[in-house]
Amino acid sequence: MRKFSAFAIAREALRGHKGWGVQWASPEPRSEYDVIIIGAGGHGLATAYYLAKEHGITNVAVLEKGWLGGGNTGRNTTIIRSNYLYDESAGIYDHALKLWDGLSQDLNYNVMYSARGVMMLAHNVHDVQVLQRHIHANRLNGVDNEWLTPEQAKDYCPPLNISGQTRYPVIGATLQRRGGTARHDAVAWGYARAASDRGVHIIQNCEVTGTRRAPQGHIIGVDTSKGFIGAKKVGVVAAGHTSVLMEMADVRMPLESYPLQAMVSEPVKPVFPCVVMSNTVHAYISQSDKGELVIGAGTDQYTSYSQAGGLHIINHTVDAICEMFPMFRRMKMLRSWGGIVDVTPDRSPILAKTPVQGLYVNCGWGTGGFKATPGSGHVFAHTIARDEPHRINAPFTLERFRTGRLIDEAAAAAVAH
Amino acid sequence: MSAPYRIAGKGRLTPARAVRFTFDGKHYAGLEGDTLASALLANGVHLVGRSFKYHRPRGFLSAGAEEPNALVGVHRDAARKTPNVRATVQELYDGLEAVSQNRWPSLALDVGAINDLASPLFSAGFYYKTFMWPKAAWKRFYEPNIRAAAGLGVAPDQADPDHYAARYAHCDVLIVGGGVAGLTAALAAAETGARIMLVDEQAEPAGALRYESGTRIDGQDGWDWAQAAVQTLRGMDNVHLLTRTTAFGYYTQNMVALSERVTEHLAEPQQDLPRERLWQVRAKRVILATGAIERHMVFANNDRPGIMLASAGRSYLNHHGVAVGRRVGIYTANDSAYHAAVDLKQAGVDVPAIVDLRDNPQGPGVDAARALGIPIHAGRAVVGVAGRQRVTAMNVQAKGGGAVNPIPVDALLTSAGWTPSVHLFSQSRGKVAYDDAGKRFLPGVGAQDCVSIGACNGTDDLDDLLSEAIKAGREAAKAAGIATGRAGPKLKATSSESWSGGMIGAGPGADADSKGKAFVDFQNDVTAKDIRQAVREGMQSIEHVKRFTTNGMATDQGKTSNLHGLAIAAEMLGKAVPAVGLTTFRAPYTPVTFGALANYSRGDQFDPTRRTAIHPWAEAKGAVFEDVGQWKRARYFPRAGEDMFAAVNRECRTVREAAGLFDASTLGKIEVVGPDAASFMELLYTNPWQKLEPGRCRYGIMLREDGFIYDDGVVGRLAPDRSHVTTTTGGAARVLNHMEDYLQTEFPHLKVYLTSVSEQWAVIAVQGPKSREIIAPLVEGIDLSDAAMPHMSVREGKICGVPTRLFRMSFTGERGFEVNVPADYGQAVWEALWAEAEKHGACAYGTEAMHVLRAEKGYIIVGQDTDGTATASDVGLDWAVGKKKADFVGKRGMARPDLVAAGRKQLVGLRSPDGKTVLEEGAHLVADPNQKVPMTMIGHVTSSYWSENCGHPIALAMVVDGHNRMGEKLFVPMPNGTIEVEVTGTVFFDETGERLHG
Amino acid sequence: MAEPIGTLRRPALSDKRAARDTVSIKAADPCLRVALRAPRESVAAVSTALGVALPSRPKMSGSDGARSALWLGPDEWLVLDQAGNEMLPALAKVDAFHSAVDVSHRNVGIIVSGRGAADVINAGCPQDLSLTAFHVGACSRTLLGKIEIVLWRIAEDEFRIECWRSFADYADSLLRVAARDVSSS
Amino acid sequence: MLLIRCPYCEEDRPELEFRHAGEAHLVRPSNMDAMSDAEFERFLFIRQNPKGVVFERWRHVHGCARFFNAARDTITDKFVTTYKAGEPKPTLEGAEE
Repeated sequence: MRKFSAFAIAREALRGHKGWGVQWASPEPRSEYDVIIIGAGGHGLATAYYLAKEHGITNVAVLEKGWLGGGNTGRNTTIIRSNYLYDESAGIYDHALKLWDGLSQDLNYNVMYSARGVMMLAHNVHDVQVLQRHIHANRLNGVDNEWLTPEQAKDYCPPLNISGQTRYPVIGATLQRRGGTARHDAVAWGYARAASDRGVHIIQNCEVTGTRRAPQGHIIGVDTSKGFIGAKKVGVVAAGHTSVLMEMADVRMPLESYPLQAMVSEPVKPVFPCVVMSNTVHAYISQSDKGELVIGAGTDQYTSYSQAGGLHIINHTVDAICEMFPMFRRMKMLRSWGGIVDVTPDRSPILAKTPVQGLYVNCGWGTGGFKATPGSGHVFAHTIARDEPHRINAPFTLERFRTGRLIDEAAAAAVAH
Repeated sequence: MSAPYRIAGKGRLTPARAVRFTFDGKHYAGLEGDTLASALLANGVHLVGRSFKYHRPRGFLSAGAEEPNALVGVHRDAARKTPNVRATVQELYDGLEAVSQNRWPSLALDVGAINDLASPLFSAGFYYKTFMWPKAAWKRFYEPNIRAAAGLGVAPDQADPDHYAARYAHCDVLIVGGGVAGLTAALAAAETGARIMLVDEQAEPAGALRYESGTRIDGQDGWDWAQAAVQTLRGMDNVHLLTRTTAFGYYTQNMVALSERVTEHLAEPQQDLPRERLWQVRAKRVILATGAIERHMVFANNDRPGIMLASAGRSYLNHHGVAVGRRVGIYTANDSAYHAAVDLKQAGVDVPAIVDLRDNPQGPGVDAARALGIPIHAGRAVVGVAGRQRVTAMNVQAKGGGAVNPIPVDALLTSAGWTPSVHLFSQSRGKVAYDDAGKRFLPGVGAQDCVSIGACNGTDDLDDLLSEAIKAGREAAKAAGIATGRAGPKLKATSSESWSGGMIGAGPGADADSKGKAFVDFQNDVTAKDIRQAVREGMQSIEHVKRFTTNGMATDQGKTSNLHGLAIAAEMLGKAVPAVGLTTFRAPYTPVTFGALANYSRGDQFDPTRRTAIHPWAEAKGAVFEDVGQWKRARYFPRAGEDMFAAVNRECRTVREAAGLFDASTLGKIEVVGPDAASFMELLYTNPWQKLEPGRCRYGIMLREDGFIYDDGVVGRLAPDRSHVTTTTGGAARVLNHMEDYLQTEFPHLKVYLTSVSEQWAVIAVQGPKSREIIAPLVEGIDLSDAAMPHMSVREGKICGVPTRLFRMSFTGERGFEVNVPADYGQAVWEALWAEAEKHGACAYGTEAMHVLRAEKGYIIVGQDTDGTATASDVGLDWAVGKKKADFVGKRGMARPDLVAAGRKQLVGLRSPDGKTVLEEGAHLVADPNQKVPMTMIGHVTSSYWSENCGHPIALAMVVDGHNRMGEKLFVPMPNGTIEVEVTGTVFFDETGERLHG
Repeated sequence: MAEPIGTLRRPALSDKRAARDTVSIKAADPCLRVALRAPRESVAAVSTALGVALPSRPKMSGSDGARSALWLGPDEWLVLDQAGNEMLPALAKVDAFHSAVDVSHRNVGIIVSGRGAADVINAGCPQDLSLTAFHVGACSRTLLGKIEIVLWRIAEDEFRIECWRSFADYADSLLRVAARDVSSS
Repeated sequence: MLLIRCPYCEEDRPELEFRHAGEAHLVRPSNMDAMSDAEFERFLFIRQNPKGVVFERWRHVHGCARFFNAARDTITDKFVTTYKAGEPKPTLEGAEE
């Protein structure tokens, strides 16, 4: 792999950038691999990378039915934070956050992790109670998160309307300074390049159509649009399509797949310095390095694999943005799109072994999986390599839906009373 | 101020109607009907912007919505500044103020243009490869500088004072595009009587007839015919014609979203007019007549100001009467550009050469050009240009190479061919198919009830197009269920225009070995070289190429660039164009203003503000309100000099010493009626209900099927077949939905109906030792004695002469009543009760005192002390669970292993041994305060207050195994010290409960 | 229900009126309302007691004098009496299973009339309000912006909107803002 | 925004009037106490989530307020059919049982 650096760019500039090799190889599949990862999104590619890097398992294929990074990795609003309430969630998201810091150097690929701070707004007494509970828990868990008055919030994010004249005035906010954003495509490409460099095969346009198991029950490989490919272990990291893939192995999942939309505005000069989220009015906004306001919407109400949602969802998101940032009314929506998010009953992910020996699943990240990418790949690689979960993902089992030991962050945010 | 490039007698604008405007502070004159672009061109101004990455000088490429270059800021006043406005679309109005963007200090002298010199370093995706060392510099240095250099216009910095509107509409046939195809289809569909909507993005629909010359329809000049057709359609009751309106999104089941620009063209808009209007149209059938967009030729430095699309040059000439130059070259790969040459020549503009990539061009356009003596350089290419801020010459070379011959020009019109606008068709999830001969994607298999006609369907011949449009109009009406009786309109047309042919990809001189910058995507500065580099780096999917180079991701969304980019990538990959695939067309077609998307939803209309019947009284008394969901609730009633703490303490004290009035109207109320009402309640609540006597009340707990607490409330049994159920304020809607769900789908055999009466009744809680004395004088027909009306009973009677459902119940631990009266009487009854209350020294109290008073008694608030993960047992409400009942919702769920396991969090009380420290709600508890972070947390504070009545702070907390920790010391580590607390029971006041009854 | 202390009544929208050339918006007078539920077997008996035949087809209303029954669902009607004649006593005598609940104060009525009436309502109501789809006499529970309403077409150019009491301010202000747009265009 | 035919209102209505209510034909057992934890998990949480035709519940919450069932293709979001609560699951080609 050619090292990326300013020097390399300067050298290449002299020959018209014709000397860059491919960032990742596109090989034909072997007949068998030690591990097959289904899904070349950020989580899947990261899993492959850490399998190779941390566990020395390089006979790995990542199978992708479309193009790598083309699912939710390339469709999300790239919010990164770890200020979750429960120990289990804070554990995995903060593990990821620590890996984000330094990921560019680790991968030799600038993923543009930008710790510009994530602010979450409180609009009523109940919000304050919920967010304060997070701050206290975060502090004792060693996760940074601080309380801001409306004035402090406005100092940190000048476009914020704290006038008190809005329907739901801002009465406070939390700020996680280590939170921020990253460049989503670069994350997929960086992991792909680094994994490929370590010998991992990334096989695009290769759709998995079935799984095969030995008479004893353990997994022996997958049928694909490029034929049967053998594998000792298979990890499913397919987000919205997880139910469909697991069904092939006769494992029914506690998952439903919903459309989730996002949008960007036309690019403008720097105006929005951080990430702002409001769960009460449903608004999630930041500004990309390119200058676009990046805005996340809510899910549609019905399950779907269409990667499309209703305009009314966009309208509702934009009205909330305009209410908090009334100067943005004259801005324009440039592009909107949809992804498919897989949601578990407790809205927390599943990273676990399955009832089928040799089959592992990493799914259920719902609307917030991007932020976990490095941490998720790291501990999932451990789970596959060792056939047992890492301490950090041990609570994120499939069995919890049977025992009731849920990790329900959303329920903990409760509802207005 | 004469406009030097305006040609007298040419175009359709009226010379008498002059309009003044400024660009970058300089004053100009234009004509009514001009766009900002045509007016600037009339004044000889081509340089209007700077590109995104290299800050290269840019002029106008087009005359329409596909414009990638000419983006400006338009300022009406300090608060009405709009960035990134396409000058080619912005209609001129008197006093318009426009400024150029992305340049410093000025448009002509832009320091950022240094990027252009350093451009070899800024290759596609360069930023992924560098800025990684030293690590800290990304945040502090690299990223801020990248961000400052990026972006185009400047976002407004003041709240937008304009307003926006919206409308839902339905029609039989929606026709998108008012060119010859759309107008014809509309005429054909309209005469059937079907409900028609026709939308066009221009002020005057005409489509290509706007710039064509020589086309005659129905014996009229094309433009005149279009305007007559518009008049005809406007005169029909069943036709709704929307101009200045863009169909920007095609959503599922034929919902098409339109944005109508209402005032952007007006100098002084009338105040009532919205700036823009969002239309959400549900059409039975959709006809797409969206036309085609011309592509530019890809050659070195093809971005210089003065280089434009041929159709744009024609549009400015034939419609606006503006010559884009005095000496205009043509570079083409198809026939249509010849007509531009002919029109210019006939208008007296020098056309020194037509350079045609084809070896042997033929056709009426070619003949006409030849007849006018315009030199045609066939089989040759423009491989470069001279001039920086304006093109000064085009460099012509034979296709195979050889000598480069510069031909001086001051403008250059190019045409690589026409790209059908399949955006909306593709958004509708229709599949496009590649037409290899025409080098274009055309609508293939549709997914919705729509049809494409005209240029967007690849129908180039005018006669074919007319019959296609007539057929589509009639068939759409028929498919929408309208009888189509007569034969339909007959139209005859003549035209010499030709739209077919052309090329995609890089032209000669922009091939893989070339050095110059041949732009594919102007705004994002994507060159042919960048696309090739992306492929070399392994980007095989067109989506990867797009994202790596940002081709097609600028504000024009690749309208002119996508096909070129695709062709170059395909060539590099050695694949056929359709095998590489097309990037997804995403809504919106052109950018849509946030204000229009949000439309009415702002201020009062952002979300309903719900106020109780008693709200005006509380407001008059100076109450401080809080938002609880959509409701405004009085939080406390400060008297002069009181802060919240003092007011709440006084209210709490007064309620226990005398009494207090509390507005509880926001509680949800559901009337459950029918012979099976009690059986239904048995299934929906944990408690037993069958034996509850009419006239008595019971506190009920509702679980979800998973066994966790969902809601709670007091239920009064009014009669054997009628119960009055109360819910939490926030739970009102979802509890009714939950109950309806079970009733309709799981227990439909039960004879019971549910009706929301939340807003039928205003509810006044009168709580405290004097409560009975306060209500007694006003109540008729109810014996209020303890014997006749004990705690937890309900009676119907009258108060102040109006009907009441009077509950004896308490959320304070005091003797208490809740007076329900029909809502319109709420304020009057409250005022009457207030008059009585004052006699007894009682007060009005708000939600904050209510919270303290109930916490003193250990009563939980669902949603505060519980959080969706608590069972009845966790919060000490085992007693309310009917364990002998065969079934109720949540019974099986709460028996799951983890819900009955040891070590669950349980509700306890906490006391601060110092008697002073009020804990913070949400603070977490640990057993060992000396452990290191991350600490093992065993619980958190759910409610915490200063209790004036107890004389010390009180708190409720969920603590692991809390019920077995009574008397234990626990610790609350805070940023500035650890607080020691003692675990207690949850009842802090009147533990025996005698005040309830006394 | 007679008005024992009519002077004590404070309707939610008592003083709100707005008129423009194309549309007028005003609060309806208070009236009596019953939320009526009945299975098919009980409809005849309930209709007899009310003196109005409960319509059995979707979106239909039926009236007799000042009393009207609006179909809301297959076993649900909103019954209005605009003359103040009590309905509950008569319904109480019906043995057949049904539920009649007084919601006179729960709802607020708003009358929108004029040739722009349908357009004003379509600013927030996503239903097709053309005369073919929503004929005179048609009624439906639906939405107006962010709230639920019952919409009833009284005449070609006149609608009655019923919403819950605390939503009346929202409905009224949205209709006025929309009327500003409809009248100006 | 979907357009949904309400089987009670016998008319296509905008999605805004409806609320999605999850997978259809999940029968709440009458003897829940007898269910094993695994059976209860299956009832409460395990969902088909098919890519293709899904049988699902909707409530016309801002219309006639009835719950009803629908078969919808989750790839195109097109409704195959809608039918009243309590009516049997229709047999459709390509739909999972």
